[in-house]
Amino acid sequence: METHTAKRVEIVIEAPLERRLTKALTEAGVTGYTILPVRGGSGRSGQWSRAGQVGQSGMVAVVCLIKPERLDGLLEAAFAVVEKHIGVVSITDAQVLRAERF
Amino acid sequence: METHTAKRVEIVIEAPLERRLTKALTEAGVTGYTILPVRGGSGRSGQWSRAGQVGQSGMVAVVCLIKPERLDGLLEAAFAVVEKHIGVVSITDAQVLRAERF
Amino acid sequence: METHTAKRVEIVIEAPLERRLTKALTEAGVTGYTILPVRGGSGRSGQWSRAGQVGQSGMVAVVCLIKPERLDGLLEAAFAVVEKHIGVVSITDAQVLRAERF
Amino acid sequence: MNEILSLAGANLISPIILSFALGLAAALARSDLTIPEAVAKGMSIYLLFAIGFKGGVAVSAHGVDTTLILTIIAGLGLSFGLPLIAFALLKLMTGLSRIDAAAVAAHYGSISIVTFVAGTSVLEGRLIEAEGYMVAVAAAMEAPAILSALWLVARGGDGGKMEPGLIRELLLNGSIVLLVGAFFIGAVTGEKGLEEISSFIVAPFKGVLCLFLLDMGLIAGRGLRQSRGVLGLGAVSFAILMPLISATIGLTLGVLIGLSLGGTVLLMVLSASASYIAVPAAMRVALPEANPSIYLTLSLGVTFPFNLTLGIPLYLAIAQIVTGG
Amino acid sequence: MNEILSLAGANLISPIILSFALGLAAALARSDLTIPEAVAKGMSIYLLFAIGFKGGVAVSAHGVDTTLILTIIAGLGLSFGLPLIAFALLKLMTGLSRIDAAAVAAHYGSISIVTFVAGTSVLEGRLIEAEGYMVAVAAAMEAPAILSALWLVARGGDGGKMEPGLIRELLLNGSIVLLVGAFFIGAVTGEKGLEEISSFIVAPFKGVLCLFLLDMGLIAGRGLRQSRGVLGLGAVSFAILMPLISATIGLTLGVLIGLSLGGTVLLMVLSASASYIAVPAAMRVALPEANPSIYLTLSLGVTFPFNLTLGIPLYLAIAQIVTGG
Amino acid sequence: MNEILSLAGANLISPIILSFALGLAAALARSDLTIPEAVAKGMSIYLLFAIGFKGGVAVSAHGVDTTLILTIIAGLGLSFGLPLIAFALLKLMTGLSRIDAAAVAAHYGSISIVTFVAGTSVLEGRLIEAEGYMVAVAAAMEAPAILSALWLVARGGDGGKMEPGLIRELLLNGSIVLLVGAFFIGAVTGEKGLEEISSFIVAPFKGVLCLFLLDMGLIAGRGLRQSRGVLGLGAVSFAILMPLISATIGLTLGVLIGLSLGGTVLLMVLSASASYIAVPAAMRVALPEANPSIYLTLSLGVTFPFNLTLGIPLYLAIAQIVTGG
Ligand SMILES: Nc1ncnc2c1ncn2[C@@H]1O[C@H](COP(=O)(O)O)[C@@H](O)[C@H]1O
Ligand SMILES: Nc1ncnc2c1ncn2[C@@H]1O[C@H](COP(=O)(O)O)[C@@H](O)[C@H]1O
Ligand SMILES: Nc1ncnc2c1ncn2[C@@H]1O[C@H](COP(=O)(O)O)[C@@H](O)[C@H]1O
Ligand code: NA
Ligand code: NA
Ligand code: NA
Repeated sequence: METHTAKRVEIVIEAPLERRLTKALTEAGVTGYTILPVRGGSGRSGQWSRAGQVGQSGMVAVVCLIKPERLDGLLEAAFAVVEKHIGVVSITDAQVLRAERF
Repeated sequence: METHTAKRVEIVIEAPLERRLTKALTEAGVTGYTILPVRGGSGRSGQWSRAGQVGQSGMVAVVCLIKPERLDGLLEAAFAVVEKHIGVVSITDAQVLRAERF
Repeated sequence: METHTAKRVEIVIEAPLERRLTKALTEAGVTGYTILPVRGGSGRSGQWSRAGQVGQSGMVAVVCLIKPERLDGLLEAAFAVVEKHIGVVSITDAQVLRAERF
Repeated sequence: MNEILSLAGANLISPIILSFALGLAAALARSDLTIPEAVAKGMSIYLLFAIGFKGGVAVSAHGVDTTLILTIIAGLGLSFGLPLIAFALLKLMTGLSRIDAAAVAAHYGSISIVTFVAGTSVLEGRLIEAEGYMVAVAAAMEAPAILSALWLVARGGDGGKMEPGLIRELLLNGSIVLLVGAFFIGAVTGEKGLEEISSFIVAPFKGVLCLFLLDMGLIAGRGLRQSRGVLGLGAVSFAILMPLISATIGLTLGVLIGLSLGGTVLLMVLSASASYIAVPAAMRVALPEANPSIYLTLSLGVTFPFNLTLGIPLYLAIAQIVTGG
Repeated sequence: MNEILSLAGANLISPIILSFALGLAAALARSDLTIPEAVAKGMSIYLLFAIGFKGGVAVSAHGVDTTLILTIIAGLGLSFGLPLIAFALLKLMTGLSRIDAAAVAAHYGSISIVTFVAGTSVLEGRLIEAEGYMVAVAAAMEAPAILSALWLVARGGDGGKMEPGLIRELLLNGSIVLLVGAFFIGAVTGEKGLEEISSFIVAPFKGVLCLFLLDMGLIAGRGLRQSRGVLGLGAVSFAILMPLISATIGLTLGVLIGLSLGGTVLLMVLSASASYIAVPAAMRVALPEANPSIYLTLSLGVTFPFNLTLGIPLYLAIAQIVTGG
Repeated sequence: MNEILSLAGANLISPIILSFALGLAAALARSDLTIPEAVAKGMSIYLLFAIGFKGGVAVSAHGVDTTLILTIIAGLGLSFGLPLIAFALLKLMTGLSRIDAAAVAAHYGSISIVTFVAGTSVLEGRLIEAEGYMVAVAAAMEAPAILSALWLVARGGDGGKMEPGLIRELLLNGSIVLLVGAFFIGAVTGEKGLEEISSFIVAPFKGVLCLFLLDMGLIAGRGLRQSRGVLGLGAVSFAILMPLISATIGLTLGVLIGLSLGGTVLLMVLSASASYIAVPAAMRVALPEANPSIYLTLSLGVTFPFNLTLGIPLYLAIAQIVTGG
C-alpha cells in the first residue's frame, strides 16, 4: 500500500503539564496527537510508580505523527513547555497511510 | 546481540472496533500484537479525553511487530477495518530479538 | 532544533516480572525508562485481555531511550530476564532532545 | 400547570439533580474535576445490577401480570417505531444528512437507563408503585432502534452495511446482559435474596446515583463545551420536542395496555429518553460516517438534562391527570 | 445423600452463586460485559480487609484457643503436603510434563480466599459458628505450597530455580499482608472497632461478594472459552477428584484437632480450594516454562465453580454427619 | 500531660489509624500491596462529597453564624500567612534553596482534607460538636498559600513565573469544586436531602476512610523509602515543629473569633495540616525547579502521620484546656 514519510514524536511529560503541552502543540498547528497513560518510570529525578502518587500526578506519553517539514515547529513548541519540567522527547522516522490526515 | 529486521506498525483506532481489527489481523496471519490503552487524543474529528466518555468508547493503540515481507498483508487487513472509521496507522523500521517469534 | 542519535527499546513483558526487569536494567546502568500499561495482546501463548485476568497479571511495556553505544548492555540485561518468559523486545532508531539526559 | 411547575421545582432540589448540575457547572467552568473511568463504570455496573435485581424481586412478589407480554411488545414497537418519527422530524427541522439523521433517530428509539432510574426514584419519593417488570421492558427497548436506523440508511442506498455479528453484539451488549441477568437472579431468589443483599443494593442506591449523575454532568458539560456551534437551533428544538412526542405515545400505549400510574410514567420516561451508551458504540461500528458529536450532544447534552429536570415531573403530572391517579 | 442434594440445591439459588453463573454464562456467550480491573481489585481489597477484620474481632472476643496453634500448623502441613499428593495424582491421571504438573500441584496446596468467603457465608446462613482465626489459617496456607512445587521440580533436575527474593515476595504478597494486617487491626480494636465500621464491612459484604463473583464468573468463562481443547478428561477429573481428597484430609485433621463444626468445614474448604491469584503470579516468575492456561483453567474454570456450587454444601453435609453436629 | 497521652493512646488504636499504620508498614517492608489509582481517586471523591454535603446540611440546620465570615477570613489569612512563617523557619533550620523552601512553605499554608476528616472523626467519637461550615473554611484555605509561595520566589528574583491561567486552575481545582459544590447541595437540600442519601454518605464513611488511609500509608511509606537520605534532621524537625506553631496560631484565632471547642480544634487541625494533593500539582506547573521529593516527603511522610497520630489528640487536649471545654 502507498505510504508517506512522517515523523513520530513521543513526549513523556508530567500529567499536570498535559493541558499546557497540548495547547502549545495546537498553537503550533499540530492538531493530531494521541495521549497514552504511563504507569511508572525512572529518570534523573528518580524512580516512581503510579501507585505511589496522590492526585493528578505521574506522567503521560504524547505521541504525534507529523509531516517531516513540520517537525521543527513542533519540537520548538514542545520544548518550550518541557524545558524546565521533568520529561523526555524522542523522534523516530515513520511511514503513514492516508497522508492527507497529517 | 543478534537482532533481526522487522516492521513496527501502530494502529490507533476506536475501541468499539478493537475486536474487528484483531479479527482481521488474525485472519491475515498476524498473530502477534499488543494493545495499549489510550487516554485521550486529537485529530480531524476533534479533541477527546477518556474522562469525557460513556461506555465502551475512546480509542486503543494496537502495536504489531512483523517480518517486513508480511507488512503489506497486514496493512491491507488493517486498512479494510480502519478505512471508514476514525484512526491512524503508522509504520517504523525496527529490530527484534528472537526472530523465530514473528 | 539540535537532536542526538539514540535507540528506543521497547520490551513487552509479563507484569510479575516488571520489578526484575527494571532491577536488571538499573544494574546494567540504564536508569531511564518509562513503563506503559498494556490492555491486552496476542502472541505464541495465545490471546489475552486485561479483563480476563485476576491479580497482578497481564503485561507491561517498558520503553528505554539510550545512547546507541549502550544498546548491547541493555539488550543483554533485558534478555536475561525475558529469555524464559513470555515477552518481546524491539529496537528502533530515534533522535532525542537534551542528550545529556541519556 | 402550576402543579406541574411545583412538582418540577421539588424535583429540582433533590441531591440527585443537584449533583448532575454540579457536574455540568464544573465542566462548563473547565474545572479539572474528573471521575476515573473505572469508577464510573463500576458505578454503572452497580446501578444496573441493583435496578435489575429489584425489578426481578418485584415480579417474583407480585407474579407475572397478563399485561407483562403486552408491555414488552409495546416496548419493542416503540423502539422500532420511534426512530421513524424522529427521522421524519429531523429531516423536517434540521439540515442533517440522511446518515446523521438516522444515527440520531436510533438514539431516540433506544433508552437511557439512568433516566429510567431517576424516574423510579421520583416515583418512590412520592410512594407511587410501578410494575417491577418495567426493567425488562427497558432492556427490550435498548437494541431494536438500531435496526430501524440501519434500515433507514439502507433504504436511502447509502450503505449502512449490516455488519455480520452486529445483531448478536447488540443483544449481548454488557448492559443488557447485566440488567436481564440481575432481573432473573432477583426473580429466582425473591424477597429472601433481596434481604441478603439489600444493605448493598437498596440502602446506598441513591447516594451512588448522586455520584454517577455528577459524572454524567461532567461528561455532558464537556460535550456541550466541545460541540458549541455544531448544533443549530433546529436540532436543539428536536431534542426537546422529540421526548415530548415519544412520552405522549408512551402514555397512550400505557393507558391502552392498562398499566398502573407508575408503570405508565416509566413507559413514558423510557420512550422519552435517548440512549448514550449502547447506541453510540453501535453507531461507531455500523454507521461510522455519522458524526458522533451530533448524536452525543443531542442525546446527552440536551435531552438527558431536559428529561432529568423538567421531563420526568412533567410526564408524571400529565399521567396523573390522564389516569386520574 | 438426599439431604446433601437439597442443601446443594438451596445453596445454588443464592444471589452469590447465581451472580457467578451469570458471569460464566455471559462470558461463554461472548457478551462484552466486563468489570474494570481497578474495580475488581478494589472489591478484592474490600473483601480481604473485611474478612480479616472480622476474623480478628472474633479472636479478640473469644480469646485464643489452645487449638489455634495446632490449626495453623495443620494448615501449614496441608499447604506443604497436598501438592505432593496432587503431583502424584497428576502423573497418574494426565500426561502433563513434570513442570506443568508441579505448577498445577502448587495451586491445589494453596487456597482460594473467595471460596473461603463463600464457605463462611454458607455457614452464616445456617447460623453455624466457626473459629475466628480460620482467617489466619487461610493466610498461612497461601504460600508454602509454592515451595513444595519448586522442590518437586528441582528434584527432577529441570531447574525451577529458586529466584533470590522469591520467598520474601511470597510472604509479603499483597493479599497475605492485607488479610493478616486487617486481622491484627480487628484483634486489637475488637468489638468497639467493629462497631465503628460495621456498616461498611459487614452490611454490604454479601452484595459486594455478588459483584465480585460476577467478575470471577466472567473470568472463568473467558478462560474456559480460550482453553477449549487444552485440557484432557484426565486433567478435568483431577480438578474434581483432588478437592474431594483434600477435603477429606482437612476433615480428618479438623476432627483430630477438635475444631468446631464450622471450623472443620472451613478447613475442608481451604484444603479443597485452589489458588488463582497468588500462585499463578508466583509461577510466572518461578516456573515460567509451565503453561498458564493449564493451571488457570483447572483452578479457576473447574475447581472453583465445583467448590462453589457442589463442594461447599457437600463438605458441610459430610462434616455434619461425621461430627454429629 | 498524662491526659494528653492517654487521649493520644486511645486515638492510636482506632481502625482508622491502624489502617494507616498497616499501609506504612507494608510499604516499608516492600510488600506489593497496592490500591489501584482509580479506586483511591474514587474513595477521595466519595470522602470529599460526603464531608462537603454533611457540612452543608449542618449549616442549613444551624443557620449561618455571624462568626462564619470571620472564620473564613481567618482561614484565608492563615493560608496566606503561614507560608511566610514556614519560609523563615526553613531558611533558619535547613539548607534548602529559596525555591525549595518556598515550595515547602506553600504546602504548610494549605491544608490536608484527610487530616481534617480524621479530626472530625475524633470529635464525633467524643461527641464534640463543631461548626458545619468548617468545611467551607477548609476549601478557602486550599489555594492562597500557593500565591504566597510564588510571591516569595518572585521577590527573590528567581522567576517562579505566574503562569497565565494558574489562578483560575487553582480555584477550579477538582477537590475545591467538589467540596464546595457538595457543601451547597447539602445546604440547599438540608436534613431531607441527607436522609435520602445518609446510608451512602454517613453509614459507611469511617470504613471507607480506613481503606483510604491504608492507601495513604502505602504512599507515605513508599515515599519515605525512596527519599531516604534526601532529608536532613533540620527539615524533619521543621515538619514537626511547624504544625505545632500553626496549630497555636489557629487556636488563638479560633478563640478570638469565638468558635466552639470543636470548631477551634478543626481550625487548629487545618492550620497544622499540610497539603499533598492540590499544592504538589500546582508546584509542578509553577515551580518546576523545586524538588518534589522534598516537599512530598515532608508533607506526606512526616507531618501527615504526625498530625494523624499525635497532633490531633494533642490539639484537642490543648483546646480543651484553653477553652475550659
Ligand atoms: N532514557 C529514558 N527512556 C525512557 N523514558 C525516560 C528516560 N528518561 C526519563 N524517562 C521518562 O521521563 C520521566 C522523567 O525523567 P527525568 O526528567 O529524567 O526524571 C521518567 O520518569 C521516565 O518516565
Ligand atoms: N497526527 C496524529 N498523531 C498521532 N495521533 C493521531 C494523529 N491524528 C489522529 N490521531 C489519533 O487518532 C484519533 C482519531 O483521529 P481522527 O480520525 O483524525 O479524528 C485521534 O483522537 C488521535 O488519538
Ligand atoms: N509480533 C508481536 N507484536 C507485538 N506484540 C507482540 C508480538 N508478539 C507478542 N507480542 C506481545 O507479547 C505478549 C507475549 O507474547 P508471546 O510470548 O508470543 O505469547 C503478547 O501477549 C503480546 O502482548
Ligand atoms: Na426512547
Ligand atoms: Na487447597
Ligand atoms: Na496548613
